[in-house]
Formats: sequence, C-alpha cells, structure tokens
Amino acid sequence: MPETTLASHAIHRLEILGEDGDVDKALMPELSDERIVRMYEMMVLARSFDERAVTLQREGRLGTYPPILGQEAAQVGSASALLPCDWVVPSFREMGVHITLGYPIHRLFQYWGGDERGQRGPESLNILPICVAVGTQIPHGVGIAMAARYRRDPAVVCTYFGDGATSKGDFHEGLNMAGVFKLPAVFICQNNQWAISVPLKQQTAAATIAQKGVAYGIDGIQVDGNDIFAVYRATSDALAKARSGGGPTLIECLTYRIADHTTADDAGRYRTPDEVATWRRKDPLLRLERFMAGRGLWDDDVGRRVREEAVAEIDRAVLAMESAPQPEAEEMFTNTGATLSRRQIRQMEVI
Amino acid sequence: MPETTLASHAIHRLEILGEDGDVDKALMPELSDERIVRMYEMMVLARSFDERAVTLQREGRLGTYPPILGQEAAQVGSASALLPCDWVVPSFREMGVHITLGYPIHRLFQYWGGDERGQRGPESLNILPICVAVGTQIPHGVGIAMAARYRRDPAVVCTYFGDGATSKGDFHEGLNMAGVFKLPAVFICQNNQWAISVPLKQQTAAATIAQKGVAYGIDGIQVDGNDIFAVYRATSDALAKARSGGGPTLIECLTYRIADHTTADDAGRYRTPDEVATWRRKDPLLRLERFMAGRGLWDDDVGRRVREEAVAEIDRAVLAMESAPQPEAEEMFTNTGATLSRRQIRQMEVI
Amino acid sequence: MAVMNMVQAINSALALEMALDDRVLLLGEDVGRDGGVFRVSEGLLERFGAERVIDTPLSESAIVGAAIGMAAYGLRPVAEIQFMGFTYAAMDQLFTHAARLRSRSRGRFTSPLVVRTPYGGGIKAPELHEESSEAIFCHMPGIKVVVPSGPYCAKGLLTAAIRDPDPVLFLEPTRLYRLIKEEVPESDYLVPMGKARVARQGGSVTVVSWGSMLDTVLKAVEGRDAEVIDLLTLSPFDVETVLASVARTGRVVIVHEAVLSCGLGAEIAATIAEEGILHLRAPIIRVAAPDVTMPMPRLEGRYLPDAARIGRAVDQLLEY
Amino acid sequence: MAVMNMVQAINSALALEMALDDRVLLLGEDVGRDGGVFRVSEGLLERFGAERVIDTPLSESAIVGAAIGMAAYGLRPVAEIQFMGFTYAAMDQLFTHAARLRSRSRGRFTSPLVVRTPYGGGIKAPELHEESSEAIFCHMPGIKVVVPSGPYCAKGLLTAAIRDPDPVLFLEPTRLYRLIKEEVPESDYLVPMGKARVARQGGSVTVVSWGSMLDTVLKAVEGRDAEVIDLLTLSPFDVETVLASVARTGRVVIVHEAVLSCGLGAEIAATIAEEGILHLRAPIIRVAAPDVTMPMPRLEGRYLPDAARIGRAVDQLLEY
Ligand SMILES: Cc1ncc(C[n+]2csc(CCOP(=O)(O)OP(=O)(O)O)c2C)c(N)n1
Ligand SMILES: Cc1ncc(C[n+]2csc(CCOP(=O)(O)OP(=O)(O)O)c2C)c(N)n1
Ligand SMILES: [Mg+2]
Ligand SMILES: [Mg+2]
Repeated sequence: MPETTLASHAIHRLEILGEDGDVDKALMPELSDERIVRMYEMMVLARSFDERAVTLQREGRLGTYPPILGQEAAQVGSASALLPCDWVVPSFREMGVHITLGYPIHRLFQYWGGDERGQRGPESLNILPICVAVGTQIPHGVGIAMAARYRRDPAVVCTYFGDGATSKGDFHEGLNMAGVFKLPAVFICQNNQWAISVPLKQQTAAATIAQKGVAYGIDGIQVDGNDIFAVYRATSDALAKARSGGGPTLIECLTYRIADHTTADDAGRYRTPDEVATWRRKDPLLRLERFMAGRGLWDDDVGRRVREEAVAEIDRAVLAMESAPQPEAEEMFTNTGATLSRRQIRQMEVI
Repeated sequence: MPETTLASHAIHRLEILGEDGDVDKALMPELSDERIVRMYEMMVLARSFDERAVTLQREGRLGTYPPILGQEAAQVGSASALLPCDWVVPSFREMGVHITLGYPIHRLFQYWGGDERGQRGPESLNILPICVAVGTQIPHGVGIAMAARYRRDPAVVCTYFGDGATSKGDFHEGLNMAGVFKLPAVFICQNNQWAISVPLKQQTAAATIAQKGVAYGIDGIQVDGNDIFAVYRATSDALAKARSGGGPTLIECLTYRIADHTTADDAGRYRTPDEVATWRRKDPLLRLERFMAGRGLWDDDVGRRVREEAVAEIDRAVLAMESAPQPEAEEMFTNTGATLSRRQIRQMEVI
Repeated sequence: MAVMNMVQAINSALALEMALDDRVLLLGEDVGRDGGVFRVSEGLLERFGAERVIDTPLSESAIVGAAIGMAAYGLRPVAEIQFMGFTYAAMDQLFTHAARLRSRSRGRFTSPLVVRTPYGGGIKAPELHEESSEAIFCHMPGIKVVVPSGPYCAKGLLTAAIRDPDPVLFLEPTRLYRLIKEEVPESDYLVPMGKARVARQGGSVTVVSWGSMLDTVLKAVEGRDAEVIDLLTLSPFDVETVLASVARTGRVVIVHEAVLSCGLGAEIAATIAEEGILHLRAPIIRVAAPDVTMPMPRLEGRYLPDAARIGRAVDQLLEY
Repeated sequence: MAVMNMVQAINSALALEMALDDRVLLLGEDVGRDGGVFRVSEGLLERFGAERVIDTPLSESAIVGAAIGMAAYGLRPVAEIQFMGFTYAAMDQLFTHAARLRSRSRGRFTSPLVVRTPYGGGIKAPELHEESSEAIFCHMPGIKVVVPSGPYCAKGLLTAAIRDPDPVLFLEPTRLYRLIKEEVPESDYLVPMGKARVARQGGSVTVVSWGSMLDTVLKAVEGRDAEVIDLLTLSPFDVETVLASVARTGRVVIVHEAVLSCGLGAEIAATIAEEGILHLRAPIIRVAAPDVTMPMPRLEGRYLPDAARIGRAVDQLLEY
C-alpha cells in the first residue's frame, strides 16, 4: 500500500557502424553490396545537391535554403527502408529523403527557388509537400495512417521532423493519437541538436527525444543518426512492426546540423567552431566510406566516379529547373480551389 | 557499441489511506487533528456545494454545471497543502479547491449562474478565472511561475486539469517549458478517467498520466486520488521541492467522476452502472470518516453537525447570489478594455 | 418526405453520404458512443462501426490535422469540433494546411474535408460555447464557409459540402438545432453552395442575414416591405443575389451575431459600396453585436441583436 | 536624435522600456543569443540577462500563453512570434485568453502584453513568412492591432503598446525593417495608439493604407491630388480621421496586402458606407491581394498590389 512502482521504462540506443568503419555484426542488417553501394550513391547525391543549393543561393539563383549537411545518413538510411507503398510526410530539411526516393531533383531546386510547382511530385511517390510550419505536418501523418488502415492498405507512414518540432503541440497531439489508435506510423526525429540558435538542452529537459514516446505509450528508440546502418535497421524494424499491426515507433536519430540553420542564418553567433569541428569528424559519409573500403567496395576511384556522376545529375537538374517556363499568375487562382468564385474570376482577369 | 540502455524511468504510485480507514504510518504526513477536521469540513462543504449546484440547475436557477462528486479528496487534499502566496490556475471542475482556499461561495454560484462577476475573486486570493477551454490554462501557470521566479517571490503555481486535457497541445508545450526552465510549478491532473464519453484508454495509450512527465524531464507521480493524505503529501512534497528550486512535478490523482460530465450530459449512454457503483464504494469522504472515527475525531453526531453547518453556509451563499443585483450591460464594455474606443462608446449608448 | 429538425436533417445527410460513399467517415470528440453532445451523430457508430465513426482524444488541432491527412489519402473525412470556440486551437491546421494543400502541392494533394461545428449564441451556455467568428474563416482563401438556417437546407448543404473537392467549414446554428422543423426528403439531395436564398420578398429594403439571426430578422421585418436574403454560404458569398436585391430596394441592413468590427457584414457592405453604390438611397446599416467580449448568459440578451434593434434599423432606412 | 532604421528603432524602444520598467521582459524563439532572426533584440540579452530576454522552446502557443501568465502576475511581457504565419498556432491563446482575461475576471486580472511579429510580403521569403492576416485579429475585441510604417512611429507606437494596460498585437512590416531610415529620438517618447497619420495631404481622393503598402501608395499617387492616410492602429482604427478626409475628398481607395475578402479594407469601406456615405461621389474601391493562397516568391509580384494597380484605381475614381 505504500509507494509502489507501477512500471519502468527503459530507453535504448542503437549503434552499428563505428567511426572507424567497423560494424557490430550481430546487429548489422542484411544488405547486399549492391544496396550498400546504392545507399552510398544516394548520400553522395544528397550532399552534392546540398552543396549546389547553397552555391545557387549565394549566386541569387535560389531563395533561402536549409542545408542538410551532416544529416545524410539519417535521411538516406531511413528512406532506404521504405517500400513504394509507404507514405512520407516531410518537414523542410529532408531533401536526402526526397532524393533517395527518386523525387525529381529539379523540382526540389524549383521549390527552393520559390516556385510551388516544385512541390508537385510524381503521382507514383507518396510524399506530402515540404512543410514550413514546424511540426504541423505531424497530425497529417497520423491521418494518413488512419486512412491506410481503414483501407486495409499495407502502407506505413513515415513522418519526419526536427528536435525543435518536438516542442510543438502538434507533435504531442499527433503522437498521442497514433498511440491510441495503434497506427501504422513511424515518427523520425532528426535530432540535429539545434533549432536555429536554441540548443537541445534549452528545447527540452528530457535527456533524449526517444523517451518522449513514454508519454504516448509508444516505443521510442535513439539511434546514432550518423550511422546509416543503425538508422536503416531501426527504421526497417519499426516499419515491419507497424506493418504487422504492432503500432507506432518514435525514432530519434541523434545527429548534427553542420551548416547554418539556413543560408539566411549565421550559426557563428550562437555556437562554437569546436563543437562544429567535433561533429565534422563524425561525418556520416566518411564513416560509410571506411566501412565500404574495408569490404572492398570503395577506393578513391570509386569515390571520384560516384561524385562525378552525382554532380552531373545535379547539373542536369539545375538546367531543367532554370529552363522551366515562368509560372503564370493564373496558377495562383486555379490552384486555390477546384472551382473559382465569380469574384476570383474577375480578380484573375484584372491581374 | 550495440544496443545500450541510456536510462530507465520508474513510475511510482503513492497510497496512504486505505479504504478501511487505516493509514500507512511511515508515509502519513504530519497533520494535527485540527487540520484533519478542517480538511474534513472542507470536503463536506465542497460536497454540499456540489449537491446544491446540481439541484439549482435542475430548478433552472443555475446554468450548465460540472459536478465534482467523488473528486473531493483530490481537490481539498491538494489545496490544503498550498500557502497563501501560492497561485492556482484551475480548469472548470475544481470547485473543491476554490472552497478550500476560501473563495466566496456565492461567487462560485454566480459564475455557474452565467455571470462573469462570479470570477472576480478577492485580491487576497491568487486564483486565475475558471477556464472552459480544456487545457489552455496550462501555459498560464507556466508564465506565472516564470514571473514569480523572476520576482524572487516564494510562490509556487498549482495548475489543475483533467485527463482529457493531457491530450491537448497546450499541456505539452506548457509542461515542456516548465521543464526547460525548471520552474516552481506543480501540475495536478485530476484523472477522473473520463473526458465526457471518452474513457482514459481512448484518451491515451500511456498506462498512467504520471509517466507523461518523462517526456519533459520532470518528475511524475501517481497518487490514489481518493486518498486525501496521499494527495496532500504528494502536493506538499512537490511544493517544497518547487519552492527550493527543485523544479516542477506532475501529480496524477487517479480518481473518478461519479456524476454526469455536466448537468447537460447523460453518462448512462456510455458507461455501466457497475463501474460507477464500484467507485461509489471508494467514496473519499467515507474513507476519511473511517480514519477519523478510528482516531476518535468522528461519529454520527460530528458528521451531522459538520453537514448542517455546511448546508447553512451554502444556504447563505445561495441567498447572496440570488439577491445580487443584475449585471448592467455597460459592464460588457467597461471590462473589455481599460479604455473604450469611440465606436464602443457609441455602441454602449445604443444598447 | 419526413418532418425533421436540424439535428435529424444533419444526421440524415451524414448517414446517407456514409452509406453512398465509403470514403466518408466521421471523427471528433464524443461523436461515437455518445452520438455527439447534441446527438447529431446518434446511431452512426452502431451502423458504420468504430473505424468510420471515430471518437478521438481531446485534441482539436490533431482532429483537423488528421482529417487533412485522411483527405490527402483520398478519403472524405467529416470532422466535428465540439463548439466553435474550440476551433481556434485548430486554426493553424485549417489556415496553414487545409486551405493551402491544393495550392502548395499544385493540385497533387487536396483536402476535401468538412469541419462541422455548433455555432452562435442564444442558448445560455457556458463561455466559448456561443461563438460566431465566421469572418475569420471567410478571410482564408481555399476554405468555404456555410451556415444553414433550417433543416432542409442543412441537409442539402451538408451533402454538397461533403461532396465538394475542397475544405468546407460547416457552421450549425446551435439555437436552431431543435427549434425549427421542416419537411425534408429522406433521400439525398443537394442545396448548392455559393447561392443565397431569398427568404422573403420585398421592395423597399434588403436585409441580409444568415444562421440563427434569420428568424429574428423575419420577425423584425413583419409589416414592412422588406426583402430578406439568407446568405447560406458565407464564403464565397453570393454577391449577385445581394446586388440584384439592392438594385431594386436601394436600402440595405446587414444583421449578424458576431461583433461589428471586421465581421462578415463589413465585407458585404464594402462590396455594395463598390459595386452597387449607385443604387443606394441610404447609408448601409449593420446590426451586429457590439465590439466587446461575448458575455456569459446573463448579459447575452443585451449583446445579441434582437428584433427591436433590427426593426429600428429598417425603419431608420425607410425614412430615407 | 539619431538616424535609425526600423530594426534599430524597435530595438531602442525595447531597450528603453526594459531599462525604465523592470516589469518588461522579452520572450520568444531565438530572441536571446541570436538577437532575433532579424536582429531586433540584438544586444538585449547581454544587457538585461537571460531572465529578461528569454529564449523559449519552439512553442508558439505556450509563448503567448506564458506571456499571459506573466501579465496576470503583474509583468509586462513582450513576446515575439518569429513570423506572422506562426501566430495561427497562438490564436487560441490570443483570442480565448489574452483578449478576454479582463472581461472574464471582471478586471481582477488583465493581460498587458505585446506580441510582436514580422508581417507582410515583398521579401521573397519561404511560405508563411509573408502573411498579412491582420483582419483576423481586428475581429477580436479586447486586442489592439498596430502597424508602424517607419522607424519613428515604430518606436513611439511600440513604447505606447508596452505601456498599454491591454494586449497589443504589434505587426512589423518586414520589408521595411532596413528600407527606411529616419531621425529618431534616442530617449523614449509615445506615438499614441488609435490615431491615424495623414502621410500626404490632398483634396480629391483619400487613400487609406498602412504598413509596407504605404510607400507603394505614396509612389502611386505622385502627381495626383490625393490625401494618404497611414492608419497606424488597425484596431480600433481612427474612424474620425478617415471620415474627415472623405468628407473633403468624396472619393476613397483602400489599399492592403491581405486578400480582399474580409480584409480590414472591408471594415473601413463599410464604416464609410454607413457614416460617410452622403459625402461620397464615387464607389469605394479596395485594392488588395486577390482571394487566393499567398504565393511563393516567384508569383508574389503578381499578388501584392503594386503602384500601377493603385494608380489605376485612383485615376478611375478621379473620373467620377
Ligand atoms: C511553427 C514555426 N515556428 C517557427 C518557425 C521558424 N523556424 C524555422 S525552422 C526553426 C527551427 C526548427 O528546429 P528543428 O525542428 O530542430 O529543425 P531543424 O531546423 O533543426 O532541422 C524555426 C524556429 C517555423 N518555421 N514554424
Ligand atoms: C478545447 C476544448 N475542447 C472541447 C471542450 C468540450 N469539453 C468540455 S469538458 C470536456 C472533457 C474534459 O475532460 P477532462 O480534461 O478529463 O476533464 P473532466 O471533464 O473529466 O473534469 C470536453 C471535451 C472544451 N471545453 N474545450
Ligand atoms: Mg534541429
Ligand atoms: Mg476527466
């Protein structure tokens, strides 16, 4: 009758690929060499995209852009685990996910160039538009999962967001609802430890994001977000669990935002070069290269070739983006609703 | 390097006063007989208020009213632990808190009779107005705690809400902020296991409300909410911790809403008489009477006298409420802002 | 035909659309087991099951947010917010997402959802249970706003709203739920959105109103040569019907429950002042609540426009 | 006197009020260490410490909600919402609580807080970074809404807003932050809320505008006999100044960035159509954004009113 313990909730962390390129064999997911190379290519492509986007912005050819540098493993690793039937609900800093899933790269450029047409992905890809209002996309993932289950579809929904987003009411309402309905949903937090200038410790007093799952009765796990195999494995496991009716999972990928928050930000105002340097050394791409080298899948030549192909693909995408015709003002009208009111028609004529 | 355990979070439950009236002596808080009698009187007064409010509503003399029946221990027990300097941020179902703190009872009636003047409490009482929008009061408690700390005041803020409120974004944003700033705040959830027709299991997949504290890095504890000593003790401990800089606590009082959600509700539509009967047997008032009887503080005569005094006080409050003059239409204007715009002045003249 | 009140008419629309189209489902607080706090969804859980009549946690933002996700997936969710005063918590989802998903994705995704919510005053309910903040939502391109004034149009408009390919906010005047009974077809039918209804014909003054104010207006104009327009769809509103009436009468009163400043009455008046001013013989008068916080029941009779105030405004105009 | 841009003027107002009154403190995302994403609060953390310049978690609703609690306790919080598009998440706190606390408690508690937020378009920023939804907030009795159009009035109005005993939404036209420089006193001074400013005198047409549209309007009317009114306070707006001008000119154009329908322009037009109609010689024209979703940068030039459109509207009126 006195003070009793009702339950105890343990929070786990998964690591597979060490900084030296060695893997924990017991935990290593089954991945063919071909798939590993493919994942590597995607990471390089994502990084090349990112570098180009920053350059284009500096040249005035793109608008404000949020770099993904350092987060490629968390993005490519999780996206690589998805099936074509799955749905993705992104925030605004998962271009590595888009790229891995084959989202047309010129459309990504187009979007960051300030053009909605870049958000019209192909019908074959179930990716909701990039979401600028932090965290507000999370309930959409919940609704999609409810719909997929209602339809008896095998789809699982992967919803992405940052550490800052976990402070938003919509994170809470969404994850709680996912827990109640035991939905086929995976929530992936790219915990890059900063929300613009606010470090994780000022974002939440919780030691991990993973433990936030406890509040919703859903499993939470932390993975080394710079370890592509840990990310892949945690995501695969969560997807398999969700697909078989086991309910949602919250995956915290602990990683780091190496670059400024956006091209409009100067991170030098609020964090030390030392901290950034420490994390540069944990570069997820180098780590995968070390592993591949050990397995005979990588040397400088491979690196150079993959890089050149990526850059060529980015070149083509930039060309495609820049040769697209200007959007027409009518598009503002015809996309606001399926039909136009008389007032809108009149406004369209005047503009 | 493989899967490691980062931390483990245990959730505790506190019980002191058994259903038979026995207490766990090791945990029993130090309370003089006088204070125990006083707490008992407050419980009886709260119950008498509640019964009368329901009657008045049935007679058309009060508007829609949310009964507190069964939750008196959770309310009187927690309020009894507060100091005069402390602040209270209520939801809409803590009239037992108001009464314990000496809030004028006729004003409570007045409020539930549809008159804002009932919300103008005495200057000496730091109680925010009753809040109808579920959960939205929680950030106010956070702000008050920030202000009190900034002012180096010893005040701690007690914010009350129901189990349903824990699903709202404002619960999350508020508690997370309280955690980050380690505020002098106590969050008291009256978990009466229902939010209108939605039972706790459909409100959240978390087994307890207490464990939601894990998400914010703040301590959470469940107490038997029908055990006035457990509630008192948990609240006292949390207040003391908060006052000495130890940060916030989330207290889950597990209790039960014996009556309908409000006088406009018919709980028979969604829950069984059996369930209600089970909880009627756990009546917090009977339990305290049994304890007091064992200690020689209670017999039928004491019960009758306390009850009669309570009813007499309620009678006086009803009279005071009903003899108050009608509010004037001008009050709508003069209370919207400190000053009136010319348009408002004109509108006031016309109405 | 059957005689129905508005609760029954709305229930009938929901039941029929759910039976006809398996994409339609309901979600909200207490919509299932309890049948909704006003019994609007009574019997639907039993008939369609818990997968289609979903009792949610107490989370207005996620209710609308989840509906957006469902709609993007291809369903036709009908979300209930228990009272209009609690839509404010869902404003972000409505304005940031429901209203913009089609535009943002250039048509790749749309959000054909309906948000139903009890609306308006006159029921002596607690705070925030009598809001009429329609104008806020009428300022959101991409969302339609509809208010029925009786059982027949409630059923037909809700059916139209559910079938609409874009988001619709469906405001149900709480005071009318059980007040008015009408002949209502038992099968499904449409009352098209965007069209106002001439509720009473007249030649000397046009009174524009909607929702629960309408029957107050009809009482107020008794014995006067007034045309009464029931707007029905607030956004986009039926400019043509209003202008055509004003062209004949030359005098306009607009009546709404919401506070005067920046209410929908302002938009109607401004439209007339731009497009119909040459027909005006008198100032445009708005009869509305004063610019103060909506009071609790004891003062609500002084706050809401009543027949006397409306009558005075009409008479004042007739003097021009 | 010093020459300041609007960022500097606002920073100066904040610094002075904080120095003068220890009840004043700031909270918001990135307002401390980073000095605000537009550097408006630069240097204030260093000067006043982390207890008064508070970097919060990413929680708009709790930022405003906590400010309400602070205000109820007797402080004078100034909350920053990083962009107006993110105030929608705080709408519930603003409308349900900030606006109503005084009324609800019959004066026992008040909420003397300021919510500052960058406002308006023309900066080629990402989605939701260019909102101008002021009309929504002007429909909330109990809250004042203010928009400065230059550094001088920005400082004086913000000072007045901070000292006001009720909640004020202070909208900062982002496009103007560094565009305009003016002589601004270094010490504190007030520009009273509720008073419009005649930005340019003229006799044939009145143009009413505010915020970043103002300089576009001034360009547009060059060479015309137009009076330009800079509203400054949007709620409650200065009816008298507007009506007095209209009484002289008989012609009105209202210009705003927000979409036409249910914008604040509607309220101004409706007010004139009721109280000043006898002076009107022509229809009241509103020049506003079309009723569509605010586009991303590539189309924003086609969306926002420009000098050509405003000029055409003025010329059209001058023909009456
Ligand atoms: C609701 C909302 N508030 C504020 C912003 C401005 N903002 C953009 S990104 C950002 C930080 C986001 O942090 P996090 O969620 O950790 O994502 P990250 O940027 O680190 O990827 C902020 C405050 C926004 N876009 N949306
Ligand atoms: C934001 C909001 N949504 C819905 C309602 C309608 N409503 C009033 S009380 C209630 C249930 C509240 O449940 P809980 O928080 O457990 O408190 P309890 O009523 O059990 O005391 C609901 C849905 C409301 N008042 N506020
Ligand atoms: Mg981050
Ligand atoms: Mg409850």
